[in-house]
Amino acid sequence: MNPSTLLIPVFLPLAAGALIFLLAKAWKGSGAVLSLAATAGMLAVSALLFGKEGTAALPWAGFGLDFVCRLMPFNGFILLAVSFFAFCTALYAASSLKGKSIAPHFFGFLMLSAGFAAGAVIADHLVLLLFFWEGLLGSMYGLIAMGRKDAWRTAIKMFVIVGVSDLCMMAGIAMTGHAAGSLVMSSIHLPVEGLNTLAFLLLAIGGLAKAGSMPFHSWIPFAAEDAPLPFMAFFPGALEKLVGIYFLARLSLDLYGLQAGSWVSLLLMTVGAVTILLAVLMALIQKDYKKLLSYHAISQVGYMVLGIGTASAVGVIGGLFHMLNNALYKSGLFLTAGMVEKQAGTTDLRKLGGLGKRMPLTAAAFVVFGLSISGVPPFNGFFSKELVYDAALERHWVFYLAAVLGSFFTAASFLKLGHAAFFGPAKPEHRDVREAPWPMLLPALVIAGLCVLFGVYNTLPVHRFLAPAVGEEALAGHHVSGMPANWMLVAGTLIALAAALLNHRYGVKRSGAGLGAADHIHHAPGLSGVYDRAERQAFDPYNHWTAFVGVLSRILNAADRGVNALFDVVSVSAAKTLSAGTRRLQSGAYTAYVLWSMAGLAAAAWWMFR
Amino acid sequence: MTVDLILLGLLVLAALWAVLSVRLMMSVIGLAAVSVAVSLLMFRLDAPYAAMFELSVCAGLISVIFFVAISFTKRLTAEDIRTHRKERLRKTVWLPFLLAGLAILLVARLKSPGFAPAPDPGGDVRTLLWGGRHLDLIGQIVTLLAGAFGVVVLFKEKNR
Amino acid sequence: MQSLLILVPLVCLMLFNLPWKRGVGQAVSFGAGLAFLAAQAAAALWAMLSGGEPFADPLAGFLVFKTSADGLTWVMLLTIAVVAASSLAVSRAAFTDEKDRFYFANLLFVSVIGMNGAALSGDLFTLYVFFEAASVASFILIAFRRGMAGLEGAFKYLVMSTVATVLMLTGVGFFMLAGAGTSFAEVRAACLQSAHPEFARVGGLAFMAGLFIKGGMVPFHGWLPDAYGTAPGPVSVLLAGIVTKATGVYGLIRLTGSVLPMMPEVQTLLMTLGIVSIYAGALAAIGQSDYKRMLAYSSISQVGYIVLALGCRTPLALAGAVFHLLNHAVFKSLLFSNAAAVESRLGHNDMNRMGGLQAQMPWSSLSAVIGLLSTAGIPPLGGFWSKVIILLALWQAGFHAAAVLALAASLLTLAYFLSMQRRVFFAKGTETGSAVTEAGAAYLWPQLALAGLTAAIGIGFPFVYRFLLTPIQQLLW
Amino acid sequence: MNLAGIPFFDACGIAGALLLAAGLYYLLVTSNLIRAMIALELMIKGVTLFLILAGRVTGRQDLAQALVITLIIIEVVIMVVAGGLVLGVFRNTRSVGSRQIRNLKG
Repeated sequence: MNPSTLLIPVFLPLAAGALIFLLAKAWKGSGAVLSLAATAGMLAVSALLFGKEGTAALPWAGFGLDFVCRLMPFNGFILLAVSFFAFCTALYAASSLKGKSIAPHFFGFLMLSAGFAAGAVIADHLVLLLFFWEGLLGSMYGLIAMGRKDAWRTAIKMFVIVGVSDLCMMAGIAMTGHAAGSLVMSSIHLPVEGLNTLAFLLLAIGGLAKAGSMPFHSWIPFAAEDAPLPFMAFFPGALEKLVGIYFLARLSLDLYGLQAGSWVSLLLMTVGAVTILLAVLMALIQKDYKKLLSYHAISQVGYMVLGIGTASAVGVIGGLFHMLNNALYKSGLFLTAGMVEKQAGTTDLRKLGGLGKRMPLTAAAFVVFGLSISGVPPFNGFFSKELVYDAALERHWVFYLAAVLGSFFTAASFLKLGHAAFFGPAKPEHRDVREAPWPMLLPALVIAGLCVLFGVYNTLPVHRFLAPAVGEEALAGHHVSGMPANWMLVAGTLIALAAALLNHRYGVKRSGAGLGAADHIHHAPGLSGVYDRAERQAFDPYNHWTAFVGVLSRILNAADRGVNALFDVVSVSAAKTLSAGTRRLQSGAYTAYVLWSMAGLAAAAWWMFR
Repeated sequence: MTVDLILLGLLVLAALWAVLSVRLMMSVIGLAAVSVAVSLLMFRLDAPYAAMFELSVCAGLISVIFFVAISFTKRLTAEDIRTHRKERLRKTVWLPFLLAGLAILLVARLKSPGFAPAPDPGGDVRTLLWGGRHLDLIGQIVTLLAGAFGVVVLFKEKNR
Repeated sequence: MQSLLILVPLVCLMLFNLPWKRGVGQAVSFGAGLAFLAAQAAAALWAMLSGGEPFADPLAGFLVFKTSADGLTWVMLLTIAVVAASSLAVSRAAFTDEKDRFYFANLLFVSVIGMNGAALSGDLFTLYVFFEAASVASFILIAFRRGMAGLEGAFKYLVMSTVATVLMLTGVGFFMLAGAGTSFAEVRAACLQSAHPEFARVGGLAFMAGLFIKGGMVPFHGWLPDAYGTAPGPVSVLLAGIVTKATGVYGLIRLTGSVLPMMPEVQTLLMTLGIVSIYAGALAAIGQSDYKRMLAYSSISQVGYIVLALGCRTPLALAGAVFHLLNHAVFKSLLFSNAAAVESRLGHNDMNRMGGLQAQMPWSSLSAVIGLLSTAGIPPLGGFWSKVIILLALWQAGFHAAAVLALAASLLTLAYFLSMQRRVFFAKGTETGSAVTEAGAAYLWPQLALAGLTAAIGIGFPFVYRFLLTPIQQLLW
Repeated sequence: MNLAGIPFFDACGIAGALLLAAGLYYLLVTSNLIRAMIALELMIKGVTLFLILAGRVTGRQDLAQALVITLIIIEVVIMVVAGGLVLGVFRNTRSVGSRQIRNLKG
């Protein structure tokens, strides 16, 4: 392999993006065509590169900042996945955004995002990584902001949250570079101890925020309403998780050696467990298709963080496998949401119902995805979750319990969602609803097929993609594919699933409709108040922070006004006086200029020969 | 030696003549006298070629340039004489002489080297100028060309 | 090849002035001028990238040219070619009379020969000779229109420049007394080992003082605003962009970088002058109401950075100084082209009578913004990198106070430029909604090309660093 | 080669310095542009003498003469150009006073 081939997946989409922006006016369809071509090329090259290793370096900013990219087993399959989802997004957007005015810019930013994401995955220099990281932030801002009318608010929210975390990451990079004496990632291997712990945590914040874990999640549900659908389908579900979790895993396995049982590991696991539970509880009560999915997009990160946080080979593989699976079924789920929105005109669950008969293929795909995300055997979600359970139980039963509870609520919420949208009595206004068009349906079906494939034949992804990434020796003979060896785990899962089913039946019977299946939890004594406040975003750290900043800025503003007056009066008048003084010296007579020069010469002579 | 003494005295006198004379024409003649004195001093300092150039070009050509310039502005002479009479004793009079004094003191303080007359010069100016300093010659040619353009551009009547 | 850079334009110059038919000489001079400058830029780039000249000197056996070229020379030659080409392009529109254009092209050639010769010479006296060629051409060019303002600027420049040459020649005389000839190598040797080291010091000071005047350092700068401000548009592009840099500042870089030995007094002197120039220039610029005069003061301020870096005297600082010279040439000729465009449309330079040109002259406004951002050192434009290198070098060498002062002056730079942009283009003013039109292509193309260049230098900084600045760092001895 | 106790070469140097000083003085006091040109000439004369002297005492007459010849040529060109400028001022204002060129300030 020619090492510079490695740069193609980065520069091809970036070039396509630049071209799209240039051509947007002249050639309306350029976006879709160029994006498809570029992502197809990217996919082909990534597939060719898969399994290979190599380094490509370009001279860059000088001062030792080189453009170093490195392909290794760890990021090869992530690059492949990024390319695959970029391709799917382009394919899907080509159909769903056809003729819309935002299309050219969407494709432009999409290509930039794809390039930046690919760059972030293969970068082998922390500063380069940061460069792509920030680039991705910028292009995501563009993608969100072009949505609905008020989408810029969400975009700013995202920008602030992720941007602040990127600042943390920047500090982390500086500290890491100082500790390791190098910024080249493949030469950094540090233990998590002393000050390094802080650096590790700062870097981890960058990864967690990109992946959308709590407490950096709060923009995602709003994006679900505001951002264009193809963005929602692939970014929070797939691309961002791929990049963020990849970095987190790389960080804790490769850059730093995270010790199992250390407090940092426990912290990560706690973040994971809390994310799983809180987000899924919020998902349970949502009355909107897309918003419900968006909370799941947060909740599922919890499993990945939990898996990686265990710092055991099984857990990390479980986390990464779950990331892959989640990318598949979560984007699939958003695709079904998109199809429902397009065909039925709304995603409000209160207005939906009985679509299963009108859109049987969509419904079938939804069922597959629902089963996958709930972790029903033999779908893919089951296997990755089992690995995470296994690793979590090895650390402490609390984490296992949280994960299983999460599983229970996930299943419950999807039962509710499916029941409300696709089953039950059909609404009269949906009489003319048809099955979604093929270009939209096809990606969903392909992804559904992959879900089944990765479930039934889970040895394929685990042995082909994940084991080489972690390294065979780290596994030390662990059995990581197929049905779990520990039947207790399977039993636990099955009990949780059965409980979810029973709970659903109870809820339906109690409220009389699929939509109300979770009402008894929603309005349970003690919980309902909490839920109300959560709905009012009382727990959103972003809101607290902005409120705090608001107060702070008001105080500073008051102080500033005084200082400002000082500056306005003193500095401006000082500058004016000085300026007038220097100008007065310029009297217009050349004799004066000669005199000045001679005086300068005399002073210089005195200085040199004093 | 007497000749040198006379020459130096002549030089200083001519300079004073150029600076202090109230008539512009006399100033120019003083300048020409300075040139002649410098030229003769150059002969005494074993620099005959430079001396010849100085004599022909500076004492000759440049004086002509000044005469031409003065003839253009002839009718201003009376006014100029009046002002120059006043100006000769401006407040800044001391400054150049202070600087000159400083320079002389400086050179003296740098322990006057008491140069002995150097041995007979090894090289010939013609060999050096035509053999070693081609680049200077090119520079001269270019400067002369620039001067020619200057004449063309600046001496033209302004077209209104 | 080096001698051709002097001889080819000289021969061209003579050919132009053969008795051609009316109009032919003018067309030929313009075309040949651009062609030669393009060739010069290409040769300089070639030399930088490959580390050697494109071809050997065909006249090597015929003429005894003691030319010498190193990394600094190539940067200068490239800069000269870029700025002179822009000036030539602007002149096509700025001078309406055919004969004026012809004489302008000729004098520009004289000036280019002068600057090329200076860049290629390895001898202090030859340096002086070529400086004079370029300066004489500038005197004539400033007074080109024979208006009172131009004559005033030109005469002041002439007086100060002559005082400067007297100082420089005094310096040469003292170097000779110290036992040296006039070539760089001999002077360097004499500075290090001489029976009379004091003479070498006096000579160094006198020569430097001459260069201070030519380069326009405060307080030696009196002539500069008048000369820049009154010259016709294309002439101020040439003058501000390169002539005073190739004469004064280049000489200083040579002298302090590779001729004079390390002297702490000289270092302090240069740094003091640098800081004083930066601040005095910027402060004077703030109070200006004449567009070109403000740019002239800004030039003083920017040259201050170069001299400040020279005073630091580390390899990195030297590279920063040369790089800033290049950048300054690019963005200052951009801004002066802009001023020429505005002047050509409004007929005056008074910023108080401008305002609101944004709508009528959007491209000029854009190029002015790029120029001023680059001057103020905003990334990713070229000016940012050179300032960063200078500040970095100062900091590394331990001159923390100087670095902080230089950085703080960027605020002043931004202040006067933003006020300029507001008064000329953005704010509502006399010209809001007037019938003024965008400047013609001959004004716009050089501006946009220079804007592109300063952006390209900034973005392609790694390559610039590698091919342009690394060789220069080795020049310091 | 003594001159009333002062070595001849030193005396020549002092004479050169005096010429420089006289030129500078004249340049500073006069308000006539033609006189300013004469002042510049005087300064250049001083430095010419100094260069020849420096060549003489170090035995490099050839070099000094080569320099001075070039210098003289350039001096003429400068004076011609200066004359052209003064002529321009005269044509514009009917005067050659330096007050005419004090309009650019600040």
